[in-house]
Amino acid sequence: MDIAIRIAGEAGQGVQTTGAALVEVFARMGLYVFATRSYWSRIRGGLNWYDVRIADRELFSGRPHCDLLVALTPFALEKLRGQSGEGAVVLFDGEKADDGVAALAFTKTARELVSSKVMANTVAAGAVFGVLGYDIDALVDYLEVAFSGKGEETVEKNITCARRGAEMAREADLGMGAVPEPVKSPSSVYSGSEAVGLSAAVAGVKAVFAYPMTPSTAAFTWLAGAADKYGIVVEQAEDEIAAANMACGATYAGVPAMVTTSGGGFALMVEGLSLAGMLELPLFIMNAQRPGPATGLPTRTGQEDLQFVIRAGHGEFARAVYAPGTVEEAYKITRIALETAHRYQTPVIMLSDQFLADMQKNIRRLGEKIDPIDRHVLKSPPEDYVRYEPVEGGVSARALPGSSAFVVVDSDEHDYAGHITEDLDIRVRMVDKRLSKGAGLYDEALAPSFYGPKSAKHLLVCWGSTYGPLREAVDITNSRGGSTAMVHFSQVWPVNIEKARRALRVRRRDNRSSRRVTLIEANATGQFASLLREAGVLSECGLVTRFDGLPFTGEELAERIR
Amino acid sequence: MDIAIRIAGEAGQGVQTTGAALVEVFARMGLYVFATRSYWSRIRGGLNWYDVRIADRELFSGRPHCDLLVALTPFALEKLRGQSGEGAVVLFDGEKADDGVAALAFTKTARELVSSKVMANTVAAGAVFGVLGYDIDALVDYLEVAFSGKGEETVEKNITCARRGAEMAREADLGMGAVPEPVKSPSSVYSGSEAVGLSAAVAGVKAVFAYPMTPSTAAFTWLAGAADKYGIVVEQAEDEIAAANMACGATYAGVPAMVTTSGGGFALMVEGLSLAGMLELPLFIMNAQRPGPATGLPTRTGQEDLQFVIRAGHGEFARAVYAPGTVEEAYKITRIALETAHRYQTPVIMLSDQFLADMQKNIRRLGEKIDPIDRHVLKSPPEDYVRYEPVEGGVSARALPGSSAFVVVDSDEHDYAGHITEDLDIRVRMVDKRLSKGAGLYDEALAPSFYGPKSAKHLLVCWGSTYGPLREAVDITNSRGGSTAMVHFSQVWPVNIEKARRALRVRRRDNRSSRRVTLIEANATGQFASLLREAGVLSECGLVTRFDGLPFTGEELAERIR
Amino acid sequence: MTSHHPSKDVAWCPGCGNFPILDVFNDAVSEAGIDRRRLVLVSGIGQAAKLPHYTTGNVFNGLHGRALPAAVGIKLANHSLEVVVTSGDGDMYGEGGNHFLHNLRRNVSLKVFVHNNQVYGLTKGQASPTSDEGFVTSVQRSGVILKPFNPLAAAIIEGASFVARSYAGARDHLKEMMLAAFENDSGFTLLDILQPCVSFNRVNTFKWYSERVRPVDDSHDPYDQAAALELALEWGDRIPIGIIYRSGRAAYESRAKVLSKGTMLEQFERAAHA
Amino acid sequence: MTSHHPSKDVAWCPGCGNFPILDVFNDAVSEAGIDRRRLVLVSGIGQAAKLPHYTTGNVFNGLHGRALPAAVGIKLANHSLEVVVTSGDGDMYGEGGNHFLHNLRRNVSLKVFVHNNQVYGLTKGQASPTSDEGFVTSVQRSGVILKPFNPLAAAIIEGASFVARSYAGARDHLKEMMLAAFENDSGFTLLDILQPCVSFNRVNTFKWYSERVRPVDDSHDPYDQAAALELALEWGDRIPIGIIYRSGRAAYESRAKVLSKGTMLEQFERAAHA
Ligand SMILES: Cc1ncc(C[n+]2csc(CCOP(=O)(O)OP(=O)(O)O)c2C)c(N)n1
Ligand SMILES: Cc1ncc(C[n+]2csc(CCOP(=O)(O)OP(=O)(O)O)c2C)c(N)n1
Ligand code: SF4
Ligand code: SF4
Ligand SMILES: [Mg+2]
Ligand SMILES: [Mg+2]
Repeated sequence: MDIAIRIAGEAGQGVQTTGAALVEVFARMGLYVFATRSYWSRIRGGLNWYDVRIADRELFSGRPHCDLLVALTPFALEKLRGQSGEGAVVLFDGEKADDGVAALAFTKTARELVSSKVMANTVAAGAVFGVLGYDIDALVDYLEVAFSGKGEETVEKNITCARRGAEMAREADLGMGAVPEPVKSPSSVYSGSEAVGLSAAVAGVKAVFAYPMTPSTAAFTWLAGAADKYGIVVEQAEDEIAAANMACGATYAGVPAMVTTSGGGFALMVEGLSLAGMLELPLFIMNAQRPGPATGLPTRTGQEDLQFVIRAGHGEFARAVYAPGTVEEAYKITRIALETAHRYQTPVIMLSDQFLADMQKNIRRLGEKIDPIDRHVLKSPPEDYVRYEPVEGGVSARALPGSSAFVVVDSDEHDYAGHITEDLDIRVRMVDKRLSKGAGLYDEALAPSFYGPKSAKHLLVCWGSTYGPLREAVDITNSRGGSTAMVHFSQVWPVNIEKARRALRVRRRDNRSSRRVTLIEANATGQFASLLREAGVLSECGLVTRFDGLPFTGEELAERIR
Repeated sequence: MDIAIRIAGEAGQGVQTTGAALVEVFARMGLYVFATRSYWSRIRGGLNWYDVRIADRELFSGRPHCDLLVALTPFALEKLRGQSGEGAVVLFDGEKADDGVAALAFTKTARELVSSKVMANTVAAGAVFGVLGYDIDALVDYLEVAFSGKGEETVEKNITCARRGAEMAREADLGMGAVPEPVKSPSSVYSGSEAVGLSAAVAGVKAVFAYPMTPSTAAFTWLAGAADKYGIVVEQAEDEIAAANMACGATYAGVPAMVTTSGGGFALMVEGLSLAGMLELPLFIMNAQRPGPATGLPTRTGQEDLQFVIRAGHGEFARAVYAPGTVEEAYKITRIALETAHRYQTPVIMLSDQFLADMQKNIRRLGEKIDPIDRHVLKSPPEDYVRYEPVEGGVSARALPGSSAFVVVDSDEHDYAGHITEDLDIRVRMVDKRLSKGAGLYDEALAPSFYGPKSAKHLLVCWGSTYGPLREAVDITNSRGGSTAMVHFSQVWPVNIEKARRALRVRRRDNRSSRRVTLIEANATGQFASLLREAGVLSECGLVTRFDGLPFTGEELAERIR
Repeated sequence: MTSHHPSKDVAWCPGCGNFPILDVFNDAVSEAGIDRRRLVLVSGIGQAAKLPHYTTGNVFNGLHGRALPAAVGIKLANHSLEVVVTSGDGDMYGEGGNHFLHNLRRNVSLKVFVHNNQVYGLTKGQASPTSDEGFVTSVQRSGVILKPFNPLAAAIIEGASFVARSYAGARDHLKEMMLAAFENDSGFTLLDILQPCVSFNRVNTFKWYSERVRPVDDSHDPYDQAAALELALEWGDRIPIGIIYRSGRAAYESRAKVLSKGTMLEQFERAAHA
Repeated sequence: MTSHHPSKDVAWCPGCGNFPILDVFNDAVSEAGIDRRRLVLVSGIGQAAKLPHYTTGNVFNGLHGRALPAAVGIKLANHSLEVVVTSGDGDMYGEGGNHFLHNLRRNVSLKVFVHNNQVYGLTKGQASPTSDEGFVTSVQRSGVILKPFNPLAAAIIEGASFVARSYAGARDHLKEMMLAAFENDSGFTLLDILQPCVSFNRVNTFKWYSERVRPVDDSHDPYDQAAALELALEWGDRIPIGIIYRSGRAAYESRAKVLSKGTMLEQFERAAHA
């Protein structure tokens, strides 16, 4: 049993406030919540919506059609009514409307009731409760906490509005039939961005450099807010080139550092990435993808930068690329990424996207206590320390400047001590050293995860944020008599051939799977499919893509993978 | 019959002058010449050398060991003596030397003879003639022309020095046995960089933007020198980002434009590349590769940027990537690259490298008459012109600003008219439009070339500047009873599967070749091998790599590919 | 003048300082008699950078921070075009800072209109290079501690041909400045326009600017560099608006030999039809 | 002081102005009593940028143009280190121009020594941002037509803490300036050093500079911005050397709240051992 609610209106109109409030309240009530946001690249006007889906079991995806649409503008009504499900309840903030639409005049009501236009949002939230038939007290409790800082009067006014909203819905006889029963769902709501920020702070990231860019800004902003609590220097760089090089400097000096950006900003960091490869610095970059090329669709989602980030940078060096699939994984992988960067002294990229960055879900509470990663640095380096001692596995002992050793790093080809060299024998040894890290990274590459019946005839393969929608699609198809399972990669580089083949049931003989295999990607060219082919994992597969900027949903995928 | 001469000394000592003079003189004499340069990243000191190889048949590569070493410093002697061939003649600019080395004191001689240190170079050149036993008059003729601008006296002094050098060699009884007989070789000497510059000028490139970076600077400098003659605006940009965006602006306004850079500079152009993809501009970038990562080895060669340039840029868009193999091809492909960029309105990259940029060869005279490419622009666009009309094949009619049409281009996702849009249906159509160019590019992709016996048992595959060394290696191995042939790709993206399979004798059934296949690449990871695997062309092959920064040579390869 | 598919949907917030700038721009273009077909509007990314979509002309809406190099490329390819750059303070002085700096020196005849709202509008309110010290944002939680960038002073020092400031709330003044900018064809023409952002800058509001802007004295000689610098360095209770500086330097186009034989576009076409 | 593997092979041309700078640098570091183990030399790419390899200290030799952001990252991670940036005019003012501009504003305590030879040395003689007008090179065939970049004036305007100029041919003066720079711990400390390039700059030679440099008057008050600007704008027959400007602004490190609890490195280590 689940219900999808869509709050839609203009930017700056309160869609955000209303949606966020509902998410919190539902989670506190014990419902499972999954929310996504859809917005235009503008500050006022346009068409934004907040999808809040609730259920009595865990959710992993949005739904294409909603059961309850709250349209705050005529434009929202016009555009989204057609995308509401069969028999959906449609509320409109106005005084009259077509058949099948309930005109509830939230704004007018709020103005009349408490002389405030803003509190129309609370009326709307109340109406949602009315339609769903949930006890309004849950909302009232929430409003008391949420507005406690604004004074008694504001709290009271909001409560009045909420109750009135619920009444309006009941009066208009808009009650829905079945709604999910509250259960004992986890009560902590996180967005993907919050999970990333929190994980970085807990892992001991002490320096964050970024230039604002949607959809990466949310994680950056979260970290700015946490700077005092966790002790983090958060500096807005003059451009992305600076951000990457500042982070290189900070990691050289010994603190875990992080850079947040999106595709276009990442493009500007590519030279810095290559620098980190040469200097062997644990640079950590989060690229929250959005559709390109160029400026593209700044507020939309996509998985178009996979091949780019894997090859980005001139010259050859080892790297790892991760792509977490869920909010929990965003937390987990952020730490793993930082650890890998430090264990191998090499750059690591984490691919997020607008979908993951903005998705919200209630999950078990994430650790907030600082628990720094191991930087693998020498405590008392010897006097004759050299930075690039060639060792088995390629990872030399790392000392920090300011200690008993001199630490010399150079973007030119260098000798063991880090000094510039033109000796071509040393060159060869240094290339070997740097690239030999690839073997360790390869061995340790995360195995893809498997979901669904082991015996399924059709394997669906995805990476990154597509996890949730695909997982729901697997359940849907199987419930309809299908035989599907999924394989998800939360690390996309290096691809460990053995682990991948095992998960994909690929025969070594001819690189074909014993099952039908379909790749699911939010890009137009099937980049991960190419990668599997290149890695020698899988020679052939089907492909389902989406590249309009919206995330996949379980239902849509279930239709498309029949 | 061929002879390899190596002039070696410090930077700034005249290695360059002497080498260049010898190349010219030998070519005029009717010998086939192939010259390469090896130098450190510094202005004075270090160890530079100029390899001049001469023969009575066409040459394609240098040789690892020389037959005649001219060492201008003790350091050059020490480092390079061991790399001289068995029985090589070794001249040293000094008054005494070990056994087997002829101390000829060029500098002292020049100082005594004409009170000039600089003319030691001419003494050395004369000595080379003496050793080889060629008539000194050829050199004298050349000196008359070369120094005619500097006055009678300078000419005379140089001639005196040349004659004395030759005498010194004869007196020391240093004559070599057999030397190549002059034949009717072509007399025009070009470097790879000159060929690129000339081709661009002839093709009608009217704007060149660059930031200096070895080894791309030679082409940029050549174009600066040709600016007045051909009518080209050549502007040094404040950085590479500017260069790429300036070129985007210039192409938008209607003139073919070009950007020259090397890997690190290319890294900074990546966002601009994505812009050209989105705006559908015929941006043309030459990336003259050098070893990385980061600053790496600025004056050395390598093929490490292949995968990078193919995937560079966030988002997805069509592109072509070329990699000429010889000086002639550098000329030919520069034009093809510009034409492709204009025919498909999409960015095109040409991969060169230090080896190709600096290699010199005498070939038939290249066309110098301006012969502009077709830009495929509308002469009189209709009033209601829109820039991005979706058409079969994806290439919309192109108008220029300042004409009867308004030309609107936007880095955001845009509608047909070029205006920013948030309409996701249009988004999908625009992605399809942009990517559908890929089909045309794929069909037109240059077929790889084949050299050697059709029935050869061992196929050697290479791309870009490795052409020459590999071609010589094929001849050498076959002359030793081997059975080898080579396949060379001068276009590396897109890879046309059918054309590639045909050349590589690959069976569709299992993507294996009916021959043994070995890839030859100047990188450590076998990037082109990965690409062929990804493209689905070839599933398995051997790999021979070199990544010390020096170019392959035919002899070395012949040893390694047995 | 019929409009050529200008975007009907203007993405600015109601009350935004960009609206009067757009209005005045349209007026000024008409009044200056500029042929819209020879007009190229070049912008980067940001709220200000959307302006080209809301008027009529050729449009090159490029990358964030990269309007200037694109504009230079256009002008060098065809210097008969009127090339106007419309940009924000983040776009021009932040991400695009290096291009700003060096194009002052290059002195190509571009009309550069910077909508300076002292904030990053489109990305929701982070500090921009021109944000005042102490300005609090979601990133600069304890307020900006960097000294605000002074674009006018930089332009005066580094060689711009024409340096002026105006204000979105002073329409007549703004038009006068735009007309003067259109008239200046001897190089880099900077017009920094104070532009209230009603959504994210609650400090530098219409009221705040209106109380402070003061037209420069008629007696001011824009060719006097020292006097110009003094004006440019003024910021606070008094903010001078007007033509601050003129260098009298010759434009790049008139000094680059190859451009004396016609535009590069003409030179290409001559060669193609020869 | 034993040297820690400094590159034995110095890649500069005989007679290059970089040699005296290196000598004086070594003297000044000793005289200032700087602990070399706490010294971090940060550079980009270019001839000047090779200096760190020829002396003793920690070295971060990064990308062309990107010395400053790396140095800022280092200083913010561990502000107890003495971070010295050694760079060329192309590196710092050209490719690195945007970082220069904004780090003046950021005012982190870095010692920034720019070897200004008015040319790109390492890439063989193209014009740099500070090349004089008319300077002929293999690329600028008819001579430079861009106005030379004025780093001192930019630094004064945009908020640097300390702005000075010296000359490789005036060793005593240079040492005095370096010592003054080492002493300044209140923000961005710029020392622009005129450095003859004997290989590629045949105009601005030792002779040329020696005839022109003039120490600023003792009466000059570096806190007087207008006077400082006037000096900074002087270039030609007289080139002032000396401490041109001091802003008296507080350094970034002293204003960023989070750094008041110790260096970030200490804060990390405290957390790790808690
Ligand atoms: C390379 C890159 N980095 C970041 C962004 C995100 N971005 C878009 S507009 C903008 C700032 C806009 O500020 P400003 O130029 O002042 O314009 P305003 O919106 O205030 O008019 C940023 C950071 C981007 N599009 N590209
Ligand atoms: C991204 C990038 N672009 C270009 C280069 C090539 N390059 C190296 S040093 C240099 C200029 C050096 O000039 P300057 O900084 O003045 O130093 P100098 O050699 O004169 O001391 C250039 C262009 C590079 N290494 N990286
Ligand atoms: S965010 Fe500010 S600058 Fe942008 S449109 Fe709104 S008011 Fe104008
Ligand atoms: S090229 Fe110039 S700056 Fe570089 S080392 Fe030689 S003289 Fe010095
Ligand atoms: Mg702004
Ligand atoms: Mg220099």
